[in-house]
Amino acid sequence: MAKLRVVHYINQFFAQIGGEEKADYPAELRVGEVVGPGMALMQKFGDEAEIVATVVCGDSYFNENLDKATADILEMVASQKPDVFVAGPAFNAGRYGVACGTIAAAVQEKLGIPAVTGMYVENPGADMFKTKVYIVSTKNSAAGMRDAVAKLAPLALKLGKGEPIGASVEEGYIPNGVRVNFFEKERGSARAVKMLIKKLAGKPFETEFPMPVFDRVAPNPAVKDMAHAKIALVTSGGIVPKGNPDHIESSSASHYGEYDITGVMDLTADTFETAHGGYDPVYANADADRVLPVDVLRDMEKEGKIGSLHHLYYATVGNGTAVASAKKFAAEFAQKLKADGVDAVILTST
Amino acid sequence: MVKEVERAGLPVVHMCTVTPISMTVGANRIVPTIAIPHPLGNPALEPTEEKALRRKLVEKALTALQTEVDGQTVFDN
Amino acid sequence: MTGGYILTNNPLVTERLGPDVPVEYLQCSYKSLLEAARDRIHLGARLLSHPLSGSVKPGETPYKSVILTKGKGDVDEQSLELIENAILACAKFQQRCDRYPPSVDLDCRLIDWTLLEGALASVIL
Amino acid sequence: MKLEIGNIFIKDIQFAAEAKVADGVLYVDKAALEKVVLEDETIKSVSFDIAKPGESVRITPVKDVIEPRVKVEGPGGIFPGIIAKVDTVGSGKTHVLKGMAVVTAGKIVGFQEGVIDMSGPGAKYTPFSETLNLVMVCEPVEGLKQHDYEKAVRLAGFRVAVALGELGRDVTPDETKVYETCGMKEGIEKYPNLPRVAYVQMLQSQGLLHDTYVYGVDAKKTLSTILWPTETMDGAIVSGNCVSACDKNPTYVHENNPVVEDLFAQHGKTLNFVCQIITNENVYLADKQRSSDWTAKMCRLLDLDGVIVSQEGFGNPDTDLIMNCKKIEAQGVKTVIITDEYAGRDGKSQSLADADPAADAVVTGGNANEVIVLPKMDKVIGTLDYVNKIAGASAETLQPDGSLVVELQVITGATNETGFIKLSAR
Repeated sequence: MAKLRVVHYINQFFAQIGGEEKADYPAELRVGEVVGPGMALMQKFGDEAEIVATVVCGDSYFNENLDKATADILEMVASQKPDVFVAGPAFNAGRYGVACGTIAAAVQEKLGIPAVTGMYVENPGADMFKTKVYIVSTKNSAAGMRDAVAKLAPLALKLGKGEPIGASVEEGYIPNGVRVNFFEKERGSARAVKMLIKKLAGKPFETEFPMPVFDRVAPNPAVKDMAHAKIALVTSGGIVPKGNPDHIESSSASHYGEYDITGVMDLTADTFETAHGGYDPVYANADADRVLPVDVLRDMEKEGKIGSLHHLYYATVGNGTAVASAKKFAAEFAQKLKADGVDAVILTST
Repeated sequence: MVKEVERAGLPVVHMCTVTPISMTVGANRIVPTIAIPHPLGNPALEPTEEKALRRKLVEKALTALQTEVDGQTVFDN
Repeated sequence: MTGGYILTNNPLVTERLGPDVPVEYLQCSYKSLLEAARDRIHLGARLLSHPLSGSVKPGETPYKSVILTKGKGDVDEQSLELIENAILACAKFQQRCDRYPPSVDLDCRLIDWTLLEGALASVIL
Repeated sequence: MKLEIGNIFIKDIQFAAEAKVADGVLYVDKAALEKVVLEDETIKSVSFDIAKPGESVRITPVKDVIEPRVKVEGPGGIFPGIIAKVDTVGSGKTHVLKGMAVVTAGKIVGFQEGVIDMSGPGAKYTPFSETLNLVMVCEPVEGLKQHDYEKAVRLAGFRVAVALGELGRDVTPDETKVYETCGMKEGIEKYPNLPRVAYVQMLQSQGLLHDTYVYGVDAKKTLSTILWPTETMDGAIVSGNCVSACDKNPTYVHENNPVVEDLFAQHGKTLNFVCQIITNENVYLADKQRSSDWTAKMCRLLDLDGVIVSQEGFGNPDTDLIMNCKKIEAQGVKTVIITDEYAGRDGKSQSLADADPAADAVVTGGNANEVIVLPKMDKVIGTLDYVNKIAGASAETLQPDGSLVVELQVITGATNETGFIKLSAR
C-alpha cells in the first residue's frame, strides 16, 4: 500500500527561524521538506505515511492576516493533495494554538481532508476548536514533544485511513462533546470503588461523565445616561416576522434571526409571531409584544426615557436550560451590537 | 446567551419567568416576568392594563440596567 | 385526588378509571402529550408523576399518561425541568411505534396503564 | 454476618435421563424440569434448549437470567419470600453452579427487547454470552393476561434455578469464598481508621415488566431500607423487569452484584463496607422525594463517609439518581454514581435526563444509543418477532443479508448500571 501523504503545519519557532521577533514570517510552503517536529512524526509514521510538505507560518502573521493566511495556506495544502493534515503540536503557545486550530478546522471543512492538531488543554485554541477537529492533549511545553507525537502520529494515521476513531481516553484527544463507547480494562463497579477511595482520600479523580459546567461573567457597569442610551432587544422567545422568513427552527437553537424594526411601533398578530416550539404559542402569536416589548420601548423612546431603540433585534429559540449551542451565535451577534454602538441590552426569555 | 452579551462588554438585563434558570445561565441583572408563554403580558387583562403592566416591567429592566451590581441580582420589587 | 388529574393519550386509561378520577384525554402523539403537559406547567400546574415514567423509550410507545395538579400561578421549577428534559429526550430515539401491529399497540396501552397505576397507588385520594 | 460461597464450576450442560452434577458437567433431566415448570397451571408448555459460548445462537426476547444456587447451611433458602420461606438469608453456606445460567425467554408484550448473542460482535456486549445457558421458553394457556404471564414465567425461572441448584447441594465446591461484615459498633472498633462505606442500590419499581422484588415484596411499595450485603447473594432481590434490556438488572446481577463484590474486595483494607441500602425508583414524584430523603437520612444516621450509588433503567431514574446523589452529598457523605447514557446515535445529545454539579464522580456504562450490526445467527431461541418485524421493519434496520442494525439498548446487560460490564464512554 502506498504511504499516506501528510502535510504538516508549524510556526516560525518550531521551524527554527526565530522567536517572537520573527513571528511576522509569512506563510511558506516547503515541498519535500520535513522540519522540526516533523522529524519525530516521520519516525512514528514508519512506512505508513510520509510528510510530503511542510507549511511554515509566523504566529503573528497568521493571526493578524487571518483571512489571507488561511486562504493562502489552504491553497498550499490543496496543492499537495494530502490524505491527512497535521498542525503543531502547539503546547501552551496561545497564538500558535489558535493558528493550528483555525487552519486544521479550515482544511477539514473547506478541503474535506481530515486534520488533527495537538495542544495543552488550557491553550485558548483548545476550547475554541475541540469540537471542530481532533486535538491531541499535550503537556504545557515542548518538553512534552515525545508524548505529544506518540499520540498525534497514530491518530493522524487513523484519520488518514478513514478508520473509526475511538473514545477520547483511548486516542488521547481532548474530549469534544461526542460520547464514544469503548471497553475499559476493569468493570464499572471496580472503577467506582477506586474512584470512591480516591475521593474519600481527597486525591484527584476523573469522572467519566463531566456534568455540564456553568461559568460566570462579571457584570458590566451600569448605564449612566439612559436618556441618551441606545437600547437593543434580544429574545430567546423566537419572535420573528410573520411567516418566519429565516426558517428559524422551533426547537434547535442552531441559528438566529436578525430583524429590522425601523418604523415598527407595535407588534401585531398580522406582523409578528413566534417560531419557538417550547411553549404554547397562542399568547405570543396574538401579541408578540408579550415577549418582545417593542410597543413600550417605542413609547419610552418618544418620551425621551431612553435615547433610542436599536433598529435591529435578534431572536433565537431555546428554553432556558439548553444553552450550549446558543453560545456561539450569541457571541457573534453580541459583537454586532457592540459595533452598532448599542449601550445596553434587554434580553427576554420565555 | 445572556453571558455572551455580557462578555462582549454590554450591560444586559435578563427578563425571565423562572429566575433560578436565569441564575443558572449566568445572568447578572434579572427581572422576573409574568409567565412563560407571555413573560411581558397577561392575556387576562384589558389591553391597556396589559400594556401598563408591560411598561412597569420594562421600567424595572431599565432601572436594573442603571444599577451597579456586584454579582447576580434579582430585581423583584 | 387532591386537586390533581391525569392527562393521557391512552384510551385504556379512560376505560380503566372510574368516573371519580379526573382524566383528560387528548388524541395526540407521545410528544404532543408531553408538550400539552408542558404548556400547563408553564401556567402553574405541577407534575405529580415523572413524565418519563417507565423504561419504554419515547418512539417505542405512542402512549403517555402524566398526573398534574390543577394549580395556576408560579411555575414549579422542578416540574419545568422534568418536562423539558423529557421533551428533549424524545429527539434521541428512533420512531418505531408507528409500525406496530394492533396487538402490540394494545400492549403499549397496557404498559402505560400499569405505570400510571403504580403512581396512582401513591396518590392520596 | 458471614456467608461462605462455594462455587462449583460448570463446564458443560447436557440433557440426560438423570439429573446431576458430575465432574463439572450439569446433566439436565428435561422431563423433570418440565414438571417443575408446569406446576403452574397458567403455563401450557415449556421448551428447553442449551446455548453455549461461541455458538451461532441468538436468544430473544430475554426476560430474566438466573444463577442456580442452593443454601447448604444456615437459615432460609434461595429466593426468600418467593420460593423459600421469608427467613433472613445471607449467612451460613451457599453453593453456586458457576459458569451457567437459566435464561427465561419469550414474548410477554409485543415490543420486548432483550438479545443475547452467543457469538459474533453482539456477544462481547452481553455478559451472558460467556455463560452456558439453559434457555426456557414458556407458552401461556390461552387468554392469559400479560400480568399473570409475566408472573408465571418469572416464578417458573426461579423454580427451575432452585431445582438445578439443589443438584449442587452435595457436590464439593471447586472454590470457596468467604464474605463477612459486622455490626456498627464492632465495625468502628475493628476498623477505626477506615472510611465507612455503603452501597446504595436503586431498584426499578414502576409497573408491569418494570418491577423488582425484595423478599417477595414489590419494591415500589417499600421505603428505603438496609441489607447485609450478603443477603443479595442468596437471592433476596429478584428481577421482575426486562424493558430496556441493556440497563436492567436480571436476577443473576442481583445474585452476583458487582458493587457488593468489589466493595468486599476492599473491605478491611481500604474501607469498611458497612451495609447495602436499597431504595426504589417510583413513577410518583413524591415517592422519589421520600425515598431519596430516606436514603440520605440513613447515610447520615449510619455515619457513612462514602457511598456508591447504582441506577437501574432509562429516563426517570436519572431523577432519582441525581436526587440521591445531591441529598447524600449534602449530608457530607461522598458519592460515586454509576449510570449509563442515552447520548443519541451520534453521541452528541445530552446523556442524562437530569444533572447536578454535586455529581462530580460518575462511572458510565456507555451510550445505549450507539449502533451495532448483529449478523444473522444460525439458530434463534425464542422469537425474532420483535427484533425482526418491529425493530427491524425498516430497510435501514433489517439488512438484505439478514443482519440487524440495532442500538445497544436491545442487548441484555450491555450498559448495565451496577458496573457489571467493562463498556464505558467518554
